[in-house]
Amino acid sequence: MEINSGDTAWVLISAALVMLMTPGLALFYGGMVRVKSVLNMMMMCFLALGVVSIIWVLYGYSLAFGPDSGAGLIGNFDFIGMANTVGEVEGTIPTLAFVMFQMTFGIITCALLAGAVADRIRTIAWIAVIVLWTTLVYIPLAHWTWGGGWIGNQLGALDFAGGTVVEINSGFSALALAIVVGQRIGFRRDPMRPHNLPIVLLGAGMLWFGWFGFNAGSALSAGDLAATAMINTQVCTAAAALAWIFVEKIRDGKPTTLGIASGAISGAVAITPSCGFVNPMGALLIGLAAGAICAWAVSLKYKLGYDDSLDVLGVHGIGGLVGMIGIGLVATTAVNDAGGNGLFAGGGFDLLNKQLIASFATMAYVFIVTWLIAMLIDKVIGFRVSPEAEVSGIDLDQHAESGYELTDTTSGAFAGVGQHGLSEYLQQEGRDEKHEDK
Amino acid sequence: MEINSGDTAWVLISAALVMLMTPGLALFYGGMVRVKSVLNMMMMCFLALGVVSIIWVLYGYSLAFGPDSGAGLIGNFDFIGMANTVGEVEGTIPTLAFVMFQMTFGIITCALLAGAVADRIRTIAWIAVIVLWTTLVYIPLAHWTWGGGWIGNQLGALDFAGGTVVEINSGFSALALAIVVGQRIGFRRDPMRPHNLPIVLLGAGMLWFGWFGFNAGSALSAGDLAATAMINTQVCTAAAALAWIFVEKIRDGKPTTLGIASGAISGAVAITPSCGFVNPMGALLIGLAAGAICAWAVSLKYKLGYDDSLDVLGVHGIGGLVGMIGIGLVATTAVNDAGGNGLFAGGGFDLLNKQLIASFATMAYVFIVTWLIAMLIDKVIGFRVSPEAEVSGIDLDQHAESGYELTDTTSGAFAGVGQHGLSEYLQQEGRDEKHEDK
Amino acid sequence: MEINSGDTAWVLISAALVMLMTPGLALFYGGMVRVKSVLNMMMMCFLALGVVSIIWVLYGYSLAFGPDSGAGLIGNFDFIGMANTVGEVEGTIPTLAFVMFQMTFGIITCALLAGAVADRIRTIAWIAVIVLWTTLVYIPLAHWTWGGGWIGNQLGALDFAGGTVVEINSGFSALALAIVVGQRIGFRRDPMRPHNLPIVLLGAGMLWFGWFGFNAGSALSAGDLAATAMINTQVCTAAAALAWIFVEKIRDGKPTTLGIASGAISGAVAITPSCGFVNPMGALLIGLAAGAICAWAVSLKYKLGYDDSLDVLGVHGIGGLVGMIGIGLVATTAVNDAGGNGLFAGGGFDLLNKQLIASFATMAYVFIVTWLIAMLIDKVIGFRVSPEAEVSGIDLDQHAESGYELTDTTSGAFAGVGQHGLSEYLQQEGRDEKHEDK
Amino acid sequence: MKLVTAIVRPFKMEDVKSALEQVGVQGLTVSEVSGFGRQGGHVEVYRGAEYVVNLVPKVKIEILAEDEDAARIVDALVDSARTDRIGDGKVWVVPVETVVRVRTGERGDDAL
Amino acid sequence: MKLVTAIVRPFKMEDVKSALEQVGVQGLTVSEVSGFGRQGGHVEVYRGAEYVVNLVPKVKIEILAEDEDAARIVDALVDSARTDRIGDGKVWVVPVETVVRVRTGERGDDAL
Amino acid sequence: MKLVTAIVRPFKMEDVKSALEQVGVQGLTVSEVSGFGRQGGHVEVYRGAEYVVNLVPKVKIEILAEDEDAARIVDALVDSARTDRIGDGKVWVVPVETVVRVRTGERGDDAL
Ligand SMILES: Nc1ncnc2c1ncn2[C@@H]1O[C@H](COP(=O)(O)OP(=O)(O)O)[C@@H](O)[C@H]1O
Ligand SMILES: Nc1ncnc2c1ncn2[C@@H]1O[C@H](COP(=O)(O)OP(=O)(O)O)[C@@H](O)[C@H]1O
Ligand SMILES: Nc1ncnc2c1ncn2[C@@H]1O[C@H](COP(=O)(O)OP(=O)(O)O)[C@@H](O)[C@H]1O
Repeated sequence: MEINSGDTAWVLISAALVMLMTPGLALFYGGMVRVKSVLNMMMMCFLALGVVSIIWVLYGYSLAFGPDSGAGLIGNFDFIGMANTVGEVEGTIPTLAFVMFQMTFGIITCALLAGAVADRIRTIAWIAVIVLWTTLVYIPLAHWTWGGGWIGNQLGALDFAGGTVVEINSGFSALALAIVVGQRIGFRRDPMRPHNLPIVLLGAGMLWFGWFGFNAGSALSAGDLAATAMINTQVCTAAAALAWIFVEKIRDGKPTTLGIASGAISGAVAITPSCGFVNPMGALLIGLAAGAICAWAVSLKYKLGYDDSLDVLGVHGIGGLVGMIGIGLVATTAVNDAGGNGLFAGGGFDLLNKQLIASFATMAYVFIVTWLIAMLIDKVIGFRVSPEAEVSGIDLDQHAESGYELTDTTSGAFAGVGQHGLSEYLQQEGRDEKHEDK
Repeated sequence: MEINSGDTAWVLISAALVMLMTPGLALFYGGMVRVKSVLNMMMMCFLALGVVSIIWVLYGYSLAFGPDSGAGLIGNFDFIGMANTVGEVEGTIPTLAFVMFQMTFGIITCALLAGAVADRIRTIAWIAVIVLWTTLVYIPLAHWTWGGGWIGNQLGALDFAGGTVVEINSGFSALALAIVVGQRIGFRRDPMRPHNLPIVLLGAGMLWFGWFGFNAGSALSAGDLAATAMINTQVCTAAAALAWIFVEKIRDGKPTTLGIASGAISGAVAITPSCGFVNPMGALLIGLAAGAICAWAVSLKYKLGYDDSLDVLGVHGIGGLVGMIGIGLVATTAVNDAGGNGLFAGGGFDLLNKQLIASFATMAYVFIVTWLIAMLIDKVIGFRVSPEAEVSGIDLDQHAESGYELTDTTSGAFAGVGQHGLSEYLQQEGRDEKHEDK
Repeated sequence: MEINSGDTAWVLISAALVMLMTPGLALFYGGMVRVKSVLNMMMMCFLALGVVSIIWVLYGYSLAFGPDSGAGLIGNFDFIGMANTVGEVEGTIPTLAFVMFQMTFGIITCALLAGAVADRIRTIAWIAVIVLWTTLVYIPLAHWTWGGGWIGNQLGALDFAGGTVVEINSGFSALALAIVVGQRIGFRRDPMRPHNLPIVLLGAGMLWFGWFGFNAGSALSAGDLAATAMINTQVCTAAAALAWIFVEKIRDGKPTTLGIASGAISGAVAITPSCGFVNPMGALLIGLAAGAICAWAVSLKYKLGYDDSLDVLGVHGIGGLVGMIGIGLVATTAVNDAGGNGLFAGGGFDLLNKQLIASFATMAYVFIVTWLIAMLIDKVIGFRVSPEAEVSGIDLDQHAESGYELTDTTSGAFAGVGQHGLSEYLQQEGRDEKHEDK
Repeated sequence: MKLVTAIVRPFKMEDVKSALEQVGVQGLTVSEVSGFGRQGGHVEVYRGAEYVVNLVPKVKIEILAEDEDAARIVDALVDSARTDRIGDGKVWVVPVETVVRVRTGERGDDAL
Repeated sequence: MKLVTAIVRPFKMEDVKSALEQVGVQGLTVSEVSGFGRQGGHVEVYRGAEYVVNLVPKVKIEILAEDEDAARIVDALVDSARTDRIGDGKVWVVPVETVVRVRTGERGDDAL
Repeated sequence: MKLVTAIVRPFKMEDVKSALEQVGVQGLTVSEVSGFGRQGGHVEVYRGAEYVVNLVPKVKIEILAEDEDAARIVDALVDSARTDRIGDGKVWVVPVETVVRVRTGERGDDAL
């Protein structure tokens, strides 16, 4: 087929939007942790942005979207190092646009995991998580659902933009990770309140914005399907935001800003698999369900004792499930011929069954493999920073930085350039100049 | 007509840009209020994002853009619950893309009102404002100007992207709201300085960015008209930003960052109705006028005693008027056949008159109806939080949250998990663990 | 040619993305300075946004992209005040879309210079820099490379999106400016730590996002070339981010968040000229080189004693050189017929020579002319604020504002409305009301 | 010489300041502190978990005063800061041996 | 009456608070301070330049106490704040002449 | 034992610190405070409304010292913090009854 400039423009800008979700997530998560670990959280997100990009062009795209190497489990090496992609066309867009778009999905999915291990893991261990988990968990799953693998091709379950690959995956991988890494010091004792809620809300806004690229971009063309996916995304996100704070109002007495932001994300999560298969009223229902259920799910960790610090399971895992099951209930071919009819649209239990199989297969696979990866990393590298470092702040320990320096009064007098490398020289210079100044 | 993929891509991304304006506004406004009410301000914006989205798909679009139900005042119920929209085409784009694009206008316009009632109103009352005002003020107005109603069709006044529907509307509605709600405690006595100007500037940047979607997206196609609207937006915004700080330099001695941000917004406001009807030199003139006039208008509230806290009237109401009148002066059909010639382009007073009629009709309608709505809400629900809550901070009172927790030193020792619901259980657990820790 | 709606949509949204880079830069730079000068830094960026926009439509576009007025050095006045541009077509897009897109390049390039003179220069002097430098440095350079001037047309050096015009230009102009302006008080003695690293990272994320418009938008069409430019941008940025923190880990012992952000920018800089001429593996190599080299280059200023405060030379000047030279090494016509083959692609030294000539010509021209402009401004207007103002904070001195007011406890009691203009009246009012309140 | 220190509610500062000016206080030093006492803290909620924050924001005022003025200053502070609700704060007085004004080197009462 | 002041490590506050409650302290005032002393600061790195920050975050606790309680409070503070590593902080006691509870105007021991 | 307290201009800290080191001070505690006094505040402008902020940022330094060192420390503070312009601040000395070093439990002069 020929390249269509409108479709290409849409996929390119969508890829840019999805890329922006990772800095958005860095703020959303970064604002939620305590002030002493904001930078580490943002660093984890930016590391995903860096490392996954490289993996993707080297071998990730090839294994995920290369021709199936047999059993519907993994692609082959045809596109290794971006071989055979330059100048090629995929549908109505350049292949490299598709590669780029899909890359950004791998990045954000990996970055989501950081929420489960806030405040406490060594950077080197996190890099190991990125590499191993992307290779052994994300890439196979992308192949299964979208790359010609068994979920998409044999089973025929529906997942428009990543209910399995992105949401259930990140949620249940996060659970495995949180279990292996263990609780933060002070979990269930200290408040650990978000240190900067305005940037949490900003991050939520950026994620909401980027999600239009994520969902509507997944149409891979700028037409009716993209428009449907987009309005569904808006409606479901809005409905879930309201449902979450409604639960809060009833349960806790007050609607919170963290709640409306969390609810919005839970709705965007739930509409991710379903946005191309339901109509706006279906999206509304899915949103109400997602917001209410996830608002309840995030308190499970306190009862069960795993410290999924920023609720990746509660929001993405559970929200993803709601969306996958929602397809089985409210999907309708009136919206998309390539979709199906859910239970309420007269399609019976057939589609619902497929959705459940895809969901459970994903849950099982990602939980087990991530748990194995995490155990391995813990043995070989070791996850946790020292207790002192964790208490006094991982930012200083891992990055020799602190997030804010909002008072400028005494920094000059009680600080000096250090002893290390270049600095030795500077100190010398600095001293001289200091005397000149007087 | 057939769907054009380039036009669709442009309208979809424009809708995303306009959606982003509301989180942008949350920062712009949130940074301007005092630290104790930043979250409430952001909450008001996010509530608009949530509630208006739902209203729009349920009945808002239908009443605004459904076939006129008679007198040019309101649409009908043809599109209720998004009936008859899925798979349809509007011009060269999918109908749902148009619905989505228009939805984002309703959201941001409503969110703008929050600026008039900063720091002091109950969340439940704000939700009532959103529902009633959107239904009784925004939707009719959208119908009048763009939906086949009397301003657009009978009168023939020009309003490209919302000088009446969005700007004059929000400004004069805000005035009515501010009058009914009353002054903040300490108005004209306490400084009430912006608590976080960097996020005000960030918000302004996001608004500027989103405004390209707002204005150039209103062309509903990706061609010459969109390009013209976009460069006009840029020029007018830039000119107004400079004009505002020029006034400040002369009057107050210093140009301020709040001033350059406010000026930019006033320029974007003024070019909103006019961007598709003037050339870049016309936009430059409108911008200079808007920046200078709005810089002066924002001090009116101190003289007249209404507490339009963040100057919705001064910036949007007055800026919108400048833009509407500007069309009557500098519009030229050289730019857009569908437009007209203003006074300076040899068109005489005809166009100017129409612009004035449309503006005054809007001012009168929205002020009166909003005033009635506000009185009703004040009687039935009550607007104000208690004076203690207002003084010690609405964030804690309405949302049980505080914006920032930038020192981590003592939060553990002097805080504990609470008594409520789940928390009872946690406390139990927490205590045990605490003792283990030692 | 006819307008193509897909290409137009892509260029319009790209222009919006590039515009957003300047607010992004305001955060990136604003977070890096001390708390007492954050607003001044953001103001400098917003002033560039305002003033350059006006210059561009008045005469900038005409001189840069108007028909060459003879020697390949400058355009003519054909498009003065946007004459002969409305309704015209350039390639497959409206001329005004092209004007708008190019305008945003001029803005951000000028804003970059602010990084060299952080914390210490008078606003009026900065405005003089914007006007003179844009006119005498940026505009000619844009003409040389893209507007039909000698670098693009005679020499035939390759520069896809601004390695010379934007990056080398800003870097070496910044050096000249830093030298003339002189060091900040306390340079090499006080730490001058970034006051808000989360907004630095947010700014970096916004720049990364905007850079897709910058680079892939420079294809001026939504097709294969844009897709290639985009994925190259992503890969190079990611690689440089990782290379920079790898250097840090080796040299300083810890990877920092400022490092990963800086590295990302250095990679985006290096791929700017090369993104349309290399394949993703070439981009990877350029990124690794850029990150490592720039990580080293930023410490030069301490050795050599010029206070390029936020490392415009080290990141943009050097990064731009890496990219220009990188073209001479790894460019391949397999990606772009209009490009060339670099040394490693079997093209010999020919292309490399051209790249070096273009780079050195740019370095020499911009350094000398900027130095002359700066000397002139320093003589006539004077750059520096008073030492007291610099020590106690330029925000208060130049803008009568302070960035943050995060504690609300005593502001009411110890502050009052002032003596100036309107305020006199307010104070009167305020006092009365104050007594009523009691 | 005495050092009078007061811990008061932030929102009473306006009144306290006026009262102090009326008894002739011309200088003072203010700092932000957190108080723990009989007054309960407030409750915050995050994702369904409820926390009690027991520290209450207070303002600390320090005033150097001549011996004979101290009592009057204490009275002014107590009167103006009072709201009659738990958490109004404390005022205390400590003897001071030397006071110097940095600018002039003046000592004792002249230093105020 | 005495004013007991302590400079302690922030992360020991949990223990200090418990210890104080056990010796009957019912109110106190906390502020954030920075300490300079034998304890070294930490190192931060920015774009390859390394800085030593010599100020260490500390918490200052002020407790008004009856004369006879002061010694016990000091002991409780010292015991609970100790980690045996450099930088544990100081505790000191200053005599106080008057204490008033703002809410009631009560003076002396009743004011606590 | 004495407690020497100084309120000084933030930007003089560099000089004050050097001066204190020269008279043998090895530890001190710093906090951020706001001062109100003869020195005028600064003016801020927001959307055309002008505000006078009468609180000036100051730094408070607290130094525990042996009786015989106190005078020298006061002199060092006054000399080094002086700029001869209004707002240079105050230095005062309060008697201290007990000082304990938390780490060791040492008391009195040994605790410094
Ligand atoms: N023993 C104490 N020592 C120092 N400060 C105290 C003491 N008791 C109370 N405070 C301070 O006084 C404030 C008010 O005390 P609180 O017991 O809440 O109310 P009240 O003084 O009205 O009885 C506290 O927040 C705290 O800052
Ligand atoms: N002479 C002093 N006056 C006031 N505060 C002091 C003094 N010496 C130390 N401090 C405070 O005590 C803290 C701990 O002192 P330091 O010398 O680091 O350790 P240690 O007390 O264990 O010997 C310092 O950070 C500072 O806040
Ligand atoms: N009576 C006082 N009690 C406590 N602090 C004071 C007093 N007077 C002044 N100060 C502090 O000293 C600072 C300088 O005082 P000011 O009157 O402005 O100048 P100067 O001391 O040079 O006459 C003030 O900002 C305040 O912090």
